[in-house]
Amino acid sequence: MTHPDDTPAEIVVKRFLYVNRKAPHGTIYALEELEMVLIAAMFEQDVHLAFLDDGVFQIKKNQKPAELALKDFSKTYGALEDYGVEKIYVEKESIEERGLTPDDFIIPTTVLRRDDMSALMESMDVVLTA
Amino acid sequence: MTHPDDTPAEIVVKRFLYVNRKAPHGTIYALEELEMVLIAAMFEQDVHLAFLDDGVFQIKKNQKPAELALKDFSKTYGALEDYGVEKIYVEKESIEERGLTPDDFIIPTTVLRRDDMSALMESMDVVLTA
Amino acid sequence: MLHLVNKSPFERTNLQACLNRAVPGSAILLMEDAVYASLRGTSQSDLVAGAVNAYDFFVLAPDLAIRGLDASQVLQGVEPVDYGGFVDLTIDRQTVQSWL
Amino acid sequence: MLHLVNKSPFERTNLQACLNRAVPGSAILLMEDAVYASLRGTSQSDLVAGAVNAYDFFVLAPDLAIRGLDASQVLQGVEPVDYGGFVDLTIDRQTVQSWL
Amino acid sequence: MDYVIMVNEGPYNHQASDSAYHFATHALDKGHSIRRIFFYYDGVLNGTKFSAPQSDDRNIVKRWAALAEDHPVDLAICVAAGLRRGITDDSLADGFRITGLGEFIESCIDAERTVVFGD
Amino acid sequence: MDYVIMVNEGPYNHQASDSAYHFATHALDKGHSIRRIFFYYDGVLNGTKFSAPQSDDRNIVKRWAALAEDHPVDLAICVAAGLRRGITDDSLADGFRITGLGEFIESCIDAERTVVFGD
Repeated sequence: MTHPDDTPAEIVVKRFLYVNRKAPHGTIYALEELEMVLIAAMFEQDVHLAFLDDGVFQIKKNQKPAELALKDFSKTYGALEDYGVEKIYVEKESIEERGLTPDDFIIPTTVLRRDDMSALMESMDVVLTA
Repeated sequence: MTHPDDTPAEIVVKRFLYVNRKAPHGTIYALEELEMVLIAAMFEQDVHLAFLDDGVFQIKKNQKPAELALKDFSKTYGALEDYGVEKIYVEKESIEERGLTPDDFIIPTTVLRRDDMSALMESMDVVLTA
Repeated sequence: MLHLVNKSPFERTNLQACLNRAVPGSAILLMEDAVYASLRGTSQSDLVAGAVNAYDFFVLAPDLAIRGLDASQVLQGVEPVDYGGFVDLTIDRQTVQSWL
Repeated sequence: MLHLVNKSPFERTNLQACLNRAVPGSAILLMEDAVYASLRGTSQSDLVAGAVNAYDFFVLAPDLAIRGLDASQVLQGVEPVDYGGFVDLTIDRQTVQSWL
Repeated sequence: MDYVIMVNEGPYNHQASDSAYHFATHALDKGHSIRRIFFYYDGVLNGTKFSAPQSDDRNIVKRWAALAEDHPVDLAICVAAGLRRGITDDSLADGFRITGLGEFIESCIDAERTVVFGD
Repeated sequence: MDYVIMVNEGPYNHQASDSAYHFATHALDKGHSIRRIFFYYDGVLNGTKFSAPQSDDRNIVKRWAALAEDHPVDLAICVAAGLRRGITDDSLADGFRITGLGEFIESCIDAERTVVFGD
């Protein structure tokens, strides 16, 4: 007979990638994907966030959603670090195409060239997109 | 005092354009726009239908939506004539870009060059799009 | 005619579809995610920049603000309007066509 | 990796977004409105035709059929599969990424 | 000026319903009238009485109802689109009314301007 | 093989929910298991009990429920996304269950494959 304290269940740690490709506010996907990531952070998993294509607009500074009575969730990205989500990547080509630089973002990010973004995606166990 | 029979209420006849730009089946817009046009046909109005961009796929022959248990509405386009809707236009450039010809369509249509489609749109009183 | 365009030019072809058909002199209002098409210095700026002489371009200012953008970043020839200006455009230009 | 693409290449940039990142050798399944990208003789045919050597392309045959299309119209190098084949691809290729 | 407004998308999921609301309030503020706001396609979901958004968010359903209380605006949900999506008398929020597409076409004939908000 | 399936769009409006259904039935026919189908974003609308499509159309809500009756598949609706859109215990169709995102993440950890259907 096994002793539960001595033989803890094996913890599966998977590499999760949350892909953000859509602009905020025009649709709800950015907001609800962020809500999903905050929950996901509570599990002992290897969480990665990628912002590419129009998704890079999600973390643009100075968003003022209150001007149209919209929910202000852009500040919540700043809480990701407190939740232990620190692997946050933006794609260099996506931000350049949109005239942005990393200084435009409300959170610190790791800038990846497109090839490295490809490699990151390829290394994942679970990829969730909205 | 006026006699109703002698002075019928002035009937307003507006030029309505129903614009179909979306492919069928992937989303419901084509189906529900068609349902709207069938109702609109019952009013004494000047009804026009335009198929452009991916909307030209709506009237492609040989659709078999039953293969995925989807509602088969492509036959309903054939009923438009019975409802008195005869001003049906497709854009030449849109069908050429998609490798189609008027023979691919389940209903007779008037093929307009892009410039003429522009002029048609510009001449409308009400434009409804889905 | 007032044309309404509400999709990002990076993601969808709606703005190009509108430009392909809008008669010169028409008004085009960029709103919702289409405000990104009004920005200077992007890979899609030429879409609007190449058409400002043919059309009267407007951008919905509150839709810029909620996205962290402002009028100073907008291409020359694109006029920011608020919702009151949007309403006025529907009156001046008579028919409204939405490029959904 | 199995990449799922479900948007028309005439309307949205999803397929290009996928091609920009998919590692050579990946499988790409064209489904729903993305089956239009598998057709020969359209203005968007080059997207897939130019990539058939780098990727294993598949198209969901029932999604062709409901749209009035069939395998004879599909570009060389694109393999039609049914839903059973789709399921098998998710097993063979391990991780699935949807380009929504 | 007398308007009819068409809303083609559900609340929250797309900005279309917000844009239509802000357009409507500004038109009314300028002294214009809106004879009808017609909800079609997923737009019918604007009329569900069960929506309960988070406390720091706008309540889109109640906001429409309040607009129709303050102004003579008819909030009309398409019956056919609503049946598909579960918007029926059993789920309809106060302030909304279920009706047919014919009433929408009528209002396009009668109104001076038709404006469509969608995806 | 053991799957979790995510459905991000409402029924009828997008094909996503149909595609997910056909994928699920074919996976089950091949002897695979599906531990959970999680409905998020507008996907929660797949679980409304008030949907009443036309008689010549498929009934997407009932079709999901029948699938879960014939197989051990958990039809899970996200509580937060549901509240926004009016999918609550008062509108929930038989066969569905309301739960949190945590259970979805758990099933992604436990299942061998995760497949997302959306717009």
